[in-house]
Amino acid sequence: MNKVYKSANQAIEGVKDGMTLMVGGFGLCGIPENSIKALLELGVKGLTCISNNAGVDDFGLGLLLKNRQIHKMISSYVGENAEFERQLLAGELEVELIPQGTLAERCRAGGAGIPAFFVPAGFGTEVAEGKEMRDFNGKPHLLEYALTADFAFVKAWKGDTHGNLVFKQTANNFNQSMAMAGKITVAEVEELVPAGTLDPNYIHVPGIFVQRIFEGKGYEKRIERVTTR
Amino acid sequence: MNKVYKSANQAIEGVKDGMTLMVGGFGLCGIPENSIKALLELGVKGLTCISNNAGVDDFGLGLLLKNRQIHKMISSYVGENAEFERQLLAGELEVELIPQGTLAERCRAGGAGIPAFFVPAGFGTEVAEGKEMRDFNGKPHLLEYALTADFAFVKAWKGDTHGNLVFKQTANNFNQSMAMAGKITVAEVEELVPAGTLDPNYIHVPGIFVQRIFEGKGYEKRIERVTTR
Amino acid sequence: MALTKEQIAQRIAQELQDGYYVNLGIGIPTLVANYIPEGMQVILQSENGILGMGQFPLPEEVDADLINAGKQTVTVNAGASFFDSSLSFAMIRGGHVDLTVLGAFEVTDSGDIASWKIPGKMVKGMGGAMDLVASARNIIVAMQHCSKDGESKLLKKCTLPLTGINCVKRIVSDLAVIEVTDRGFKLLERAPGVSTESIIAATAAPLIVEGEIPEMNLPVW
Amino acid sequence: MALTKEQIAQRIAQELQDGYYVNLGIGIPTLVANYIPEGMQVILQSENGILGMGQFPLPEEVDADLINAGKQTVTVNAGASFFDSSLSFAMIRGGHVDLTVLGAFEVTDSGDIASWKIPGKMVKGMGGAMDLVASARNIIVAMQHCSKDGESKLLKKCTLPLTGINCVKRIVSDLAVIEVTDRGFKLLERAPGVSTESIIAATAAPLIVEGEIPEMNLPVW
Repeated sequence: MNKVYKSANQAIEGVKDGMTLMVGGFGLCGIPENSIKALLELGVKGLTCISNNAGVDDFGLGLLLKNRQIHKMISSYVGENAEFERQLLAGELEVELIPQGTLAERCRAGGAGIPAFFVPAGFGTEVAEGKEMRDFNGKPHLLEYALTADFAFVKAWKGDTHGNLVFKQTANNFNQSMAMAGKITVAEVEELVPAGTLDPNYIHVPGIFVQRIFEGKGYEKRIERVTTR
Repeated sequence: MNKVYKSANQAIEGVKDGMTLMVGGFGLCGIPENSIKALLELGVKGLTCISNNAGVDDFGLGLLLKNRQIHKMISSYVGENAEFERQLLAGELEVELIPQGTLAERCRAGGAGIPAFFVPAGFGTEVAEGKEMRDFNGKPHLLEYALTADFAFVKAWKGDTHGNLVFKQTANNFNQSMAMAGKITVAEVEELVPAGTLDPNYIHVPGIFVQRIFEGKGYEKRIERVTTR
Repeated sequence: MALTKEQIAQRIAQELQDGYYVNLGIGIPTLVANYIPEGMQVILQSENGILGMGQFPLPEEVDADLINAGKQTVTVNAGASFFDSSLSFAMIRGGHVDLTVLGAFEVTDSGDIASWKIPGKMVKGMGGAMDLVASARNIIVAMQHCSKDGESKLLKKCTLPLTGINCVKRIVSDLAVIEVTDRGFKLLERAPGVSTESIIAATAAPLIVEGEIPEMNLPVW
Repeated sequence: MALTKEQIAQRIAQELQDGYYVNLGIGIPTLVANYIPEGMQVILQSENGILGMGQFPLPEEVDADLINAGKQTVTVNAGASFFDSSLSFAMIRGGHVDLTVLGAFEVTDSGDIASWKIPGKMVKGMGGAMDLVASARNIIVAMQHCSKDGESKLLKKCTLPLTGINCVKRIVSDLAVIEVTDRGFKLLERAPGVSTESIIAATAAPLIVEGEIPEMNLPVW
């Protein structure tokens, strides 16, 4: 068993035009910086990206947007990225906006073999259009379907050679549920350690969900809104 | 805010005849020993207990079964408890048997505000009787409903005064998903520590799900099948 | 006089209770954290994965891996926990959060809210707002009563795409505290010095006014 | 000669591949862990919440908080992880487990399996078996070909309550290795010294026999 890859370029091997990718992170926090840059270099086009946001104009998924590699975004939030909003309003980019919790749960469901489930979010709004509705306990709910991806790109703080992942603080966000939902899940980590180093009681993503892992380099970890007291 | 109770007897206050209780644990591993004993002393009857197993004849939930406090069990596995099997076969106890993964997910769903979801487990078996069926990706699935409880009794290794819980090894099992699903969740812990002691990155059950917590006493931690090499 | 943003936040803080788990949206709602009454323990949830969010960091404490749902750097208090997005929204959807405070473009007298999109002009996305409004046990909207052009934002029917329906329980604006009842908007309190008549005039939907309407009780500052 | 339980486990171990995640049921399947080929890394999942299950503990290592799905005390290997039941079955239901090995009372030539209940006599409960058989990518049943009374357990139709349908891919019994094909049972291998005729006789459902059937290749021991 060898899940360890030497570089992002090797780890993303197999990504092709038109594929569906999940990309972890919330804003610029916990995004797979190395994998995104490798995708930029690879130049694959026509991608459908499932990611809560699309980075900012010049960082994160914003780089792929700018380079017109993305055909469709499935996200919950556009704000903070002027290019994203511009492409959306100009109709140059297909965008499916999904409530944030529904998005996270649809990813988890994709990994957990649950093809569909009911949630209340979005009832009565345009999100409900065309969706099956049903009342539970007198409250209307929408049927939402699982999401999966050809590749899921996630970023963790530490990972081991078995693919076990540990996140730091709020850098987990969507990485955990997306790691579960990739047909091939590629994890990049700040520190790659030998199996047996991480405490088995505190693994956020067990290795069974991770097919490839590599130690990333040169993390910028940009902050969108430095706020101090 | 005070979630800390001094004893099991105080922490179970409000449990009444005919209520539905969730009880964590797998076999005798990770069961809320103190709460079960307090329920035995309280003598409440006609309970519906949602628990993967029912302990053994003379320990765990088996104590409440023997004392005829349980009207109905919702479980996945009866084995290892002769009294459970006897009451079931004699028709003295109402029993709903549910696939283990469906049981865990129904508890999580109860806590997560997901009223129903589709799973493949049980299709074509007596578990499917009377259930709604639907094909996804050419495969038949059953619609399963969320479970909640008036009280959920769980047991953790460590807990803090905010109700944050940490489990040890396989003593987690059903405790995590059941903690999410109780209207009132009572957690007993081997060690109760001040808020701020546990690492916030490695909390298994965030305190928002726990209404009452106490430090248990005299844990027996019986082992059903001591097996050595 | 119309309230400042800080005063709106201050008034909303009066709705807090000890032991509450609270989710504060971006903008005015975030300011509510500054006015939690002394000695009261309120635990803030941030939907990107924090329970027990604290104040903003000192410059030397800033950490890229520790941000709130508004993408601002934050800190956490003792007893905090971090978790992934699916568990975060399990808390929200499961009704474990006691109070949600969020902003809005428009609110109706049946509790509908619009807050995420202005067709053709601006799309922010709903983020977690649709999940929050669909499931929160108690929802307070913090908003300006009228737009910059003087148009009322408290309507009979939203003109903008909805975030949720029949969900808003209470509105704290710069002019008033208004409850959303089965019969529509009901005026509870006036901003100090603001007349009932001017609130009625600034509210496009009918406003139930019963008896003498007290002024908000805001500490002098 | 019919295989011993250990030999059945040994034969099943030949189906393992490097890097496989495997769930082993109670009974004979548990024994498969003893025959993982040297140098091959196979990671065992136990549905009560372990990935990377190791061997049974030394007497001084026994820990009540560390058991397997059969409630036996166990240990874990380097790289293991512990998790709750909902995540454990997310792995199983989501098809992340490469191979599931379990026991059965009865199996049919369309891949149905009965394993959890004998009406009026015995109810063990399905535990995780229904979840496993409904979702596993590859399912091997380890069983005795016939009951103690000599009745075949490989049937056209189960007489006992089902655990799942159309799911079993392969059977390794004390007499034979049989594949469940679209056309029914197909004999792949014979236990050493057991004739094709006696296997046909011990199989209540039709058995496809094509060409010469080789004996299982079991190491002498």
